[in-house]
Amino acid sequence: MNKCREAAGKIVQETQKFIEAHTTTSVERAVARLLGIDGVDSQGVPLPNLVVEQVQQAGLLNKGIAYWLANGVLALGMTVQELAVRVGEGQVNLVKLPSQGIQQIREICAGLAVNTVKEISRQRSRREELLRELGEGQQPYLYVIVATGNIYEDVIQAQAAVRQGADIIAVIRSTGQSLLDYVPYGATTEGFGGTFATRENFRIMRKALDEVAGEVGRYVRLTNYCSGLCMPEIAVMGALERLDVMLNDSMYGIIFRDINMQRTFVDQYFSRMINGYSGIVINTGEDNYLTTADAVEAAHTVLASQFINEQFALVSGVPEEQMGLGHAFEITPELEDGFLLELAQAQLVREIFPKAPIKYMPPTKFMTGNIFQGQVQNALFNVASIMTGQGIHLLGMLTEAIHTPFLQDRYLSLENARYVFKTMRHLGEELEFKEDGVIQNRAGEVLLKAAGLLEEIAQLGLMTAISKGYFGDISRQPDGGKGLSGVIRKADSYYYNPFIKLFMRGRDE
Amino acid sequence: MNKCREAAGKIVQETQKFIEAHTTTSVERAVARLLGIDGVDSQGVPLPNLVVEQVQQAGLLNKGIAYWLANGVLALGMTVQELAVRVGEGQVNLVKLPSQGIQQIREICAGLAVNTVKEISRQRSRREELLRELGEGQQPYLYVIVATGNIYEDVIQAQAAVRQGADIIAVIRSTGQSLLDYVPYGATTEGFGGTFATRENFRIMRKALDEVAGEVGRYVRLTNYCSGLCMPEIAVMGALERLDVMLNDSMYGIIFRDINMQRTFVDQYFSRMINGYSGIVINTGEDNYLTTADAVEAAHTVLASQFINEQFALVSGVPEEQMGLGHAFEITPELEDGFLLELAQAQLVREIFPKAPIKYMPPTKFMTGNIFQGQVQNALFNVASIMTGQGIHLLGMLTEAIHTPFLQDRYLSLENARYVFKTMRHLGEELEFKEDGVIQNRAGEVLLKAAGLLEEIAQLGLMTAISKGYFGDISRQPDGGKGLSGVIRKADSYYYNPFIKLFMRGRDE
Amino acid sequence: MKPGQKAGGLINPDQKPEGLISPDLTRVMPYGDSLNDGAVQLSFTLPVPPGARAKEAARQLAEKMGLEQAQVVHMEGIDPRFTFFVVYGRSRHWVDYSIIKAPQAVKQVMSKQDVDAFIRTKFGRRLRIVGACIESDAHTVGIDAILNMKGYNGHKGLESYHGFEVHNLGAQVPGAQVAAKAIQVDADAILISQVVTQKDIHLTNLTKLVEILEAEGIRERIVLAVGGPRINHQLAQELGYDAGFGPGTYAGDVATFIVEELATRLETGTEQKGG
Amino acid sequence: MKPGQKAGGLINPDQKPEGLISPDLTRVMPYGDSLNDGAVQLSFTLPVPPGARAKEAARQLAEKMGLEQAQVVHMEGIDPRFTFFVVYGRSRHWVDYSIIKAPQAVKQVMSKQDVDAFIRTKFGRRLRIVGACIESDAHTVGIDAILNMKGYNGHKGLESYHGFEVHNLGAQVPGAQVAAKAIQVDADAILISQVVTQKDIHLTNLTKLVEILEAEGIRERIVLAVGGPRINHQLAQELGYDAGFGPGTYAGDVATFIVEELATRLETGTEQKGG
Ligand code: B12
Ligand code: B12
Ligand SMILES: Cc1ncc(COP(=O)(O)O)c(C=O)c1O
Ligand SMILES: Cc1ncc(COP(=O)(O)O)c(C=O)c1O
Repeated sequence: MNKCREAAGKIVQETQKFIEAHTTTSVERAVARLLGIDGVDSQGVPLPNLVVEQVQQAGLLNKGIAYWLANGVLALGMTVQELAVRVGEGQVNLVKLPSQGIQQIREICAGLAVNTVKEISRQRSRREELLRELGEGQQPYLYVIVATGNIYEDVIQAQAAVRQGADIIAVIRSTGQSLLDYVPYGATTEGFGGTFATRENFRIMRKALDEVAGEVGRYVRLTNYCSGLCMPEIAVMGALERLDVMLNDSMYGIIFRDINMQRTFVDQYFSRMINGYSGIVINTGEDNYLTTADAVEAAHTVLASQFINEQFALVSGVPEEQMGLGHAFEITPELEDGFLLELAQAQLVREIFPKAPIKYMPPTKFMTGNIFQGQVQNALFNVASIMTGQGIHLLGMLTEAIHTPFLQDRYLSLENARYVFKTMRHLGEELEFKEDGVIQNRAGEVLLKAAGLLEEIAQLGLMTAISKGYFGDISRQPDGGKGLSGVIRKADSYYYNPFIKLFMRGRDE
Repeated sequence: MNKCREAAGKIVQETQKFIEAHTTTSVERAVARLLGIDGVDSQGVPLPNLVVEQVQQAGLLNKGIAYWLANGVLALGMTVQELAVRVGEGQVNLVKLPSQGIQQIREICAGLAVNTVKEISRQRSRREELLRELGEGQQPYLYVIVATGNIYEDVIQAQAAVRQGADIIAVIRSTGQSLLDYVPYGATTEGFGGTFATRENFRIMRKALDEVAGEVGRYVRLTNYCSGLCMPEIAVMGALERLDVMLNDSMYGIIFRDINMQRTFVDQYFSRMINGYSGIVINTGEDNYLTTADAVEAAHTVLASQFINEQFALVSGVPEEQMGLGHAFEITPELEDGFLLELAQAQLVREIFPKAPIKYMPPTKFMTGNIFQGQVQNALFNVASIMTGQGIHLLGMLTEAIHTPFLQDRYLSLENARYVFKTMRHLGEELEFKEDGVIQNRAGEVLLKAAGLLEEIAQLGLMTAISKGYFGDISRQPDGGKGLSGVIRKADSYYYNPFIKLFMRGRDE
Repeated sequence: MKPGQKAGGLINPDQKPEGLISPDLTRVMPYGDSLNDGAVQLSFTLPVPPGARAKEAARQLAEKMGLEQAQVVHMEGIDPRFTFFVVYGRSRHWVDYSIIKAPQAVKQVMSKQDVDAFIRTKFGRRLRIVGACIESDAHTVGIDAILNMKGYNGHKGLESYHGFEVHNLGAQVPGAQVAAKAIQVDADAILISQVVTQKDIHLTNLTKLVEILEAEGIRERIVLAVGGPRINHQLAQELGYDAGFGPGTYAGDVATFIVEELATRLETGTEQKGG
Repeated sequence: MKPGQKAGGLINPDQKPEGLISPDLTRVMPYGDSLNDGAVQLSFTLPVPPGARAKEAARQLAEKMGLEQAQVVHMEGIDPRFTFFVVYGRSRHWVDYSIIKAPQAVKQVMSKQDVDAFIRTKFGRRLRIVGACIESDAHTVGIDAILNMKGYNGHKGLESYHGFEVHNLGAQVPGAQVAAKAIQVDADAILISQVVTQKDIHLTNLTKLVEILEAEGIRERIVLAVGGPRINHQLAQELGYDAGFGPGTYAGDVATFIVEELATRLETGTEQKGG
């Protein structure tokens, strides 16, 4: 175990050197948002995109957008938002404005930044307050998704789920959003396989959940995706709209969305900093490996990735209590004693990351159109979860292989889990695994293999390892994938981002 | 444990005195069948009923029907069947025929009896042969019911179930048959909630199962009900038609069908003798207590009844390997940690009767019209069964609260169980219950209460205990209920039944 | 989607589209994840072997049932001659909920105290009840739940009421015996339970009882009610009963019905018994 | 039942009633536990609160769908405004199975060896395949199962065939890029996968691709096939594809289709490419 942590630490430190020397368009758009820019131009293009593009096109983003915005504010004597609107209208070119004193610029920035950071802290306190006031469900938390594509239908579905016992609601994103290099704007009603993540949608759902939370007397957490080409911006939106959980993985985008790895590593760092500071629990995406790889053979890659995600989280200020490391119940039903291996893995993860609210994903790839059997597969998943005391329990849907959940699917899944968790509440405490039995040996084997893998990766370096297909059997090149053009080498000490210090300090206090 | 067995032994010995001093109309009809009588008269009345009634009406059944039949055979020089047909036609009155020598009578009887007993032995050997040839499914055996009311549809349903993995097929009887004081005749197509148990139906299903057994390469067991007012007769039919399992309880009829207790005790003794000799596994009905009583409160009454059933079985020559003692998964889903109590009970029964092929019944009374949730309840039942290594596993149906099983219900249930059994095959071996934990303590408590109960009953006597409502909260009087008029005190040494010795000797060899 | 394109329709966030939450009650359709999407799940078995033709047969059947875009999401041969299907589709059908009537035996359930008080004042004597699970049916839990002291789910049974004298005859009671007992105790009401419904045996049994009571000339004199998991008020009335009670019934429901019905009869002069 | 009464019909045991096992294939009905009982299970949610009226609404809906004796066996309010139902009933509907046609892209699947041999003799060159999961869809497992060396369930993919040169473009590939690649490599066939179907996004994406290929003038030159869990041959043809493949497809199926289709075109003179 220690070997694993050490190797993962080494891997992350190496990568971190690269990360700290770079920024990206999306990091800078996030900064623009943090400084107060929101909204779209007459064409519907988000203002953060417009201001950052303007500077990038001039090749001057290496100083950081904060510098240029503050300079503009000083030069024109308007608010950041007004400034951005003007840029949108084509009336202002940020890099053409007269340069203001660097001291003044930093002051202005610091002032704006502190305001936003305070707002984020307020949201964090509000969450803590509501948790104190209303309380919360027992762990494992019951986590369900809504994915109608229409935020208003999502609200209906989410509130119903909460009344049925859900503790966490995740609004699934529309297909394709992760590859958009901007964040859509406003309330949306037409997504595919999910609903667009927009600030307005966050707000609508947050309000709806707070409402129903009051009704059921239990705080309800809201989840969205801090993932894709706009990771840091979504982190900002989540922080400001009091999301509680964010899908946020250090490598998912690279492997599963073919997003450039340099871009992802830089983006995830700043986004995690924001998540960490906002008290948002991140959910990592190791479960995704098992949707393509074999769960028995690839179990150790899940564990290895969890160790890497843990280290990346630690360096960006996310405490263990906010690390929802992911794994999944994905062993084929055809395997004799497959459940024993699932138990071994679940228990192992639980023990290695004792403080982390482990995110446990349900069976997906072996779900079929036989919804009746699907209920059984999900029941055993529920059994494994309660026996090993997982933190965040994603409910499997009987219709997994068919459609995104209907109202009744969610009700049936919640009823399934509620029953299993209740009737088996303390089963885990009653049972001991046989010394040297199948379960214990399997756990030992997986850990050993993970250690081996991590040491190899530490030797190679993470980027090389990924390019050699070490994760998910997929190989990605450092210069390949989407979004590379948004990666910019910082102009060393000239680069300015007032938030890094604020967020990282916040953690030390 | 020993206390329980001792007390139960005492209870049974006491009752056994009464039993051995009596016979019943149904015991005598069974003897008539064993001597070779079958068929119905022109009105559809079974010939065994006609001959026995004739003698009973004359008040002479206390010598045993064997005596009268052999006497008739000698007097008229015809076969027993011919004799019975004549009785049916009103041409012969058995008690009016000239008396033949007792020595001759016994010889004739012995000859006929040996023939039938040989036939029964042949069926037993045939079963053993087929089991050797074809093999059988792994325990817990998958047991499903067919209950269309139409034997030909039953065949279709049964064969499909076998192809889906069923090891045991039970043909459920029509409502009301248990209170018929005769056994219906011929192939039948119109039952309610089940199909009439007739010898022809037994034969049709036996043939169908042997057929499909050859196809799937696995012996398939056939079950019916040796219960109600015709217990011993059905035992005969089952022995001759190679049934493998019989629902057969020493007290079920008394408590749940309001059959007179004297009648039941005498009937069950002879029926078990036949079952024992035929190698038929009996299934007792303790699970039924829990359909009316609370499974948490009444757990010890189930255990107590199992001890009594065990002792009754032993005295009638049923070896432990043929004792399918019953219990059930019937704790309310609403109870926190209810599953732990279910496990405790299942494990307890398993340990107390180590050689018995314990019959484990699925949830029934807490099943609802929500078939999706029903799949989950059944899944947990399957989990409990495989974790504790039960012998005969009755599959729960998702439609339990709605209708007798459809073809697809059985398929879904079998798929459910097959998956759970496979993925958890050796889970039980991997786990140990915590010393002094909830599960162990619960088991201890139930055993202790059962011992107390059995000792009380031993003190009172079984008949008095039943009349005081000790079982299933239902009180029955020794002179109440159906069928008392069929109980006859034997004429001591004049009473003659050639089969008792044959069946009981068979066991000693 | 380019930045210029909007992600979905831009909607004024303060103006919640009302249609989403307030369906048109005159045209109620199934709901999956969007109002009026008509989402329905089906499962059934066809007596044909699995395969492309079987799947198409299942789809056509679903279409005949009025499903649009029917998707056979699962097909499994469960025997050489039978195939099981799971189908999802969008139902074309709707119901006018606004005009649906579902008459119940009782409008407002009285408390035990109120029933007892009502009996005292209106009748001045205990009402005599005969209850049974009739013919081949042995499921007594339901009728016991209504009659026995203990009751069900915390609702005490009629035996616990001062105002009732209860004769619970138990399981598998022949109709003739019910009639005889009713005559013997001069019953005010007969309560019947029927649970087994296979091949409509309950309809046969229930009809038979009414005929016996009529033949005995006591049908008009007594309040006759029936309950069970597949019974409802309408069905019971069609069978010639005064009331029917389904799942979730408690003693209070039937107690209220009995006293109200007897009171009405008393007022209209159809009740004839003394104390 | 008295002894004199027969228990059910007395039937000659040697004469198995044939109807029970041989359904009339021109009138196939669902089967529960008796031939032609029409047994069907339904579940759905209605946007009304639970209660007697809701139950009746559910029953009426089932009736409109053609269910007789529809029984609402489960009703649960899953929100103040929504109620979930499980219904069983007997469908009046039947299908004429004897005339059902379910055309498949391929009649007889060739073995890998046969396909390779066929390509060698008929075309004398390797056939060029471009494959992709298009537009917003990122589910590559299905297309990979068809294309990749490893294949699926023990059936090797097209890459493992000597006769194919495979270009697997992966996930979320814009239609224009597919067309460009097909032109670049002078593809013989394009294989598309579509898994996400919500709001019919797959139909939109698939139609768009055909339009692009037509605009580029290459539609006629190539064999165009699509697969996915909700795709079937008929749907694909309606969308302007040459073939469609659903769940359970292996590389062999599509390989057979491609070579047969190209051979036909060669014979009828519609194939124009060289080696
Ligand atoms: C317990 C039970 C038994 C027990 C009965 C014990 C007893 N003393 O009652 C035993 C084990 C003996 C039994 C046996 C059989 N059973 Co059974 N049994 C059940 C079971 C599991 C629960 C029924 C129950 O107790 N429900 C709880 C009560 C409280 O509910 P209820 O009856 O609906 O009553 C409520 C209302 O309906 C109403 N109500 C009911 N009656 C009345 C009357 C009045 C006047 C009023 C106002 C209200 C009212 O109020 C009650 C309280 O709210 C059901 C399955 C299930 N989960 O539903 C099968 C079930 C009812 N049994 C069934 C069958 C077929 C049988 C057998 C015939 C099987 C066989 N062939 O051996 C036998 C024979 C019994 C017989 N001769 O009738 C079938 C019926 C199928 C059908 N639809 O026709 C069922 C559905 C199981 C199945 N899927 O096969 N059974
Ligand atoms: C694995 C998986 C994923 C993986 C995909 C990894 C990968 N690299 O493919 C990950 C985790 C990334 C993922 C993500 C999402 N998924 Co997904 N996913 C699944 C899952 C669990 C299995 C799909 C699968 O791999 N099946 C196995 C393959 C072999 O089957 P197949 O695709 O049907 O292919 C066979 C045939 O159809 C045919 N075939 C397929 N294509 C082709 C092509 C040709 C030419 C031929 C001849 C044949 C052919 O042959 C194949 C072999 O027989 C399904 C649920 C399920 N159990 O089905 C959901 C599912 C498909 N996903 C779904 C959704 C909504 C998503 C998301 C959009 C959710 C979100 N908003 O975040 C995302 C985004 C993905 C995107 N942008 O498209 C939905 C789709 C709902 C719908 N009907 O519209 C499903 C059904 C889950 C659900 N119930 O919500 N998913
Ligand atoms: C970490 C992470 N991000 C994002 C997603 C969602 O995918 P997409 O990139 O399509 O939003 C997932 C999928 O579950 C995930 O695990
Ligand atoms: C021992 C026993 N006999 C008989 C039966 C069946 O009941 P009936 O008496 O209606 O045949 C049961 C019920 O499960 C039982 O357990």
